[in-house]
Amino acid sequence: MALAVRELPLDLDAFEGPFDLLLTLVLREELELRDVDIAEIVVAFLERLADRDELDLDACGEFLVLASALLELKARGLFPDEDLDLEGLDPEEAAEELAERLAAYRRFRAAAGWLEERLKAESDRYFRLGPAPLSPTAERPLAQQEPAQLVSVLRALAAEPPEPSLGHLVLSYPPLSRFLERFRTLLRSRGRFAFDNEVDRLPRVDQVVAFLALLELRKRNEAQIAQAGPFEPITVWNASAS
Amino acid sequence: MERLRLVENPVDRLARTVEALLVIASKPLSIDELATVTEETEERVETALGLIAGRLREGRSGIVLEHVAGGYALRAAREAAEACARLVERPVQRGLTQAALETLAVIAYLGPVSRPEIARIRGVAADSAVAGLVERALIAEAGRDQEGGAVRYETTPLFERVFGLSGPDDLPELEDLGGDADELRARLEDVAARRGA
Amino acid sequence: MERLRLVENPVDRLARTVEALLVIASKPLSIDELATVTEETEERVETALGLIAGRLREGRSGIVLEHVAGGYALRAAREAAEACARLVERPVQRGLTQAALETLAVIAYLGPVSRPEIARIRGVAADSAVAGLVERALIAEAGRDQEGGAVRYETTPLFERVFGLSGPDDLPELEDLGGDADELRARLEDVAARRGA
Repeated sequence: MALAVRELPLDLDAFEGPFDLLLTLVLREELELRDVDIAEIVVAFLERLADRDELDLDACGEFLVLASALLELKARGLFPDEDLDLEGLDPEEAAEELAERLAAYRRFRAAAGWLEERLKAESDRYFRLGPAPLSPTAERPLAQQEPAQLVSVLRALAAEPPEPSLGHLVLSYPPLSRFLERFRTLLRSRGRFAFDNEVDRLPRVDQVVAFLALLELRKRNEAQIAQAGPFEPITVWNASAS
Repeated sequence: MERLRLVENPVDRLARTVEALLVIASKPLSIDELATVTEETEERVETALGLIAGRLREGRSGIVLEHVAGGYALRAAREAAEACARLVERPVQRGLTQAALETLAVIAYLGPVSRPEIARIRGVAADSAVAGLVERALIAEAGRDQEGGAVRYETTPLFERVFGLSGPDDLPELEDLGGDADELRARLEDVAARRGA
Repeated sequence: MERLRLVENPVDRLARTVEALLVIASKPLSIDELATVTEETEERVETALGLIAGRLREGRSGIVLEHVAGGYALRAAREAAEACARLVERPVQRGLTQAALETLAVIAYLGPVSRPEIARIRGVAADSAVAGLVERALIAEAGRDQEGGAVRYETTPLFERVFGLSGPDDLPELEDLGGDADELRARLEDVAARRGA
């Protein structure tokens, strides 16, 4: 079973209940975010994570999004004048967006629950996959094709992607695979790199995802990591080259 | 007896033909397809299917006719599930994670839909869940997004078959699920009451 | 009714189970296999098969039990042969899917290419598209990657015929996207990386 981040039970000074209820209360301004210690939530999540043998990447990703959204809201609440480089999204809009997303997500989670129930109820329905044993199979010939089709799909694949929309910036985060790929390429080409140099220009959320990618590479034994002490630069090198 | 044979109801013969088609088909056949292939009217095909449904049903036959994925197909009787499980594995259904089920739900309701859109709804990247569902053939590519160029996905007929849905309308209304606002309010009030106490 | 249920011939139930197994099997099942899967003796399985043979036979049913070299299987009745032929013989396919076309274009212009490379450029797993093109004989294996050891693919003479090309170098020019395959590859990979998920 995957970790259900939204149901993560919390026992904080200011709040007791599941994570998604905390978010709801915050968004309804019935709970002051400044009273909430987000570090406590992180600790609760990590404790839950530590009970498991494997790193649950989906759960980590989900938790990151929600925790960073909370951080964002909190930061805005504490420093209302600070320009966080996210023009066009005021705290209320961010909160509204988050609330809307939670509502939509809850509906789809319920739909997933419905599918799961359905699967259980239908688990005694067996049918054949693939062709019948004694049935004749016919090849399906392909009509003559235009070479121009190949050109047009390649052109589409080579087309510049659009500028990412800022509308969801506060809640979007890059896929882990992007950093996995990037770091693998660096390890292949250079054999060694300084983590801080690679991420210090990135937004905070990207930095966290990049760090998760690093841990994943370490876990898969693709990279070695060294750090002289807390907050010191992190050096990464190719595990097979050492 | 001989007399009866001679005046055999012609629908009987059509029913046998339809049975034959169903036993060699590798996917559910629609009434339209059955009518085309048998060169009969859809009405007569429906009558024939009714006849077959009476013969090939749970408790009477080990082969059961079912209406699924917009068509008709044969499957094993439920009472034989244990023996069937010993004969074949069910990789399609086994080990569908919560992430996979949520992704599948988003695609079933909103498809064709791209990975970034799924990620926006679920709040997490959907890459591995999507890849797993493609591998299980429960979803398939359905062209690319006009704007972003991202590949879009939709559910396959196999999805409906595995979940025993006769068609897309067999899914419950999304609005009826979750009961968001009310449920949230109820939970809030509940917590407030307990905290107040 | 209840009474009848209680005294049901147990071979009837076994016969239904065997029917169920036959309808989901993708190859003929031997008596040995059937006995193992049903946890019954071979003798009783043979009795059940006799019962089924009486029910599922030419003239009486469109589904017919057949004894072949490898064991027992279900087939279509002979009287339905024409309809079955119409079902199986499919019309010429007009075009390829988007996934197949993109995969084919990447292989044609950059080939030989490995699946991971195609996946990187397309932004989605290429496994099923590649498998489909291999099955259609439009692409074929062409050795392995020097680094990762992944199988690489190239287009076939059939591909050239289908696309009306006189040879591998007869592809339409794509100079504006890069002078040679390496440049084109670099550009495609760069765009794919920035397109993200």
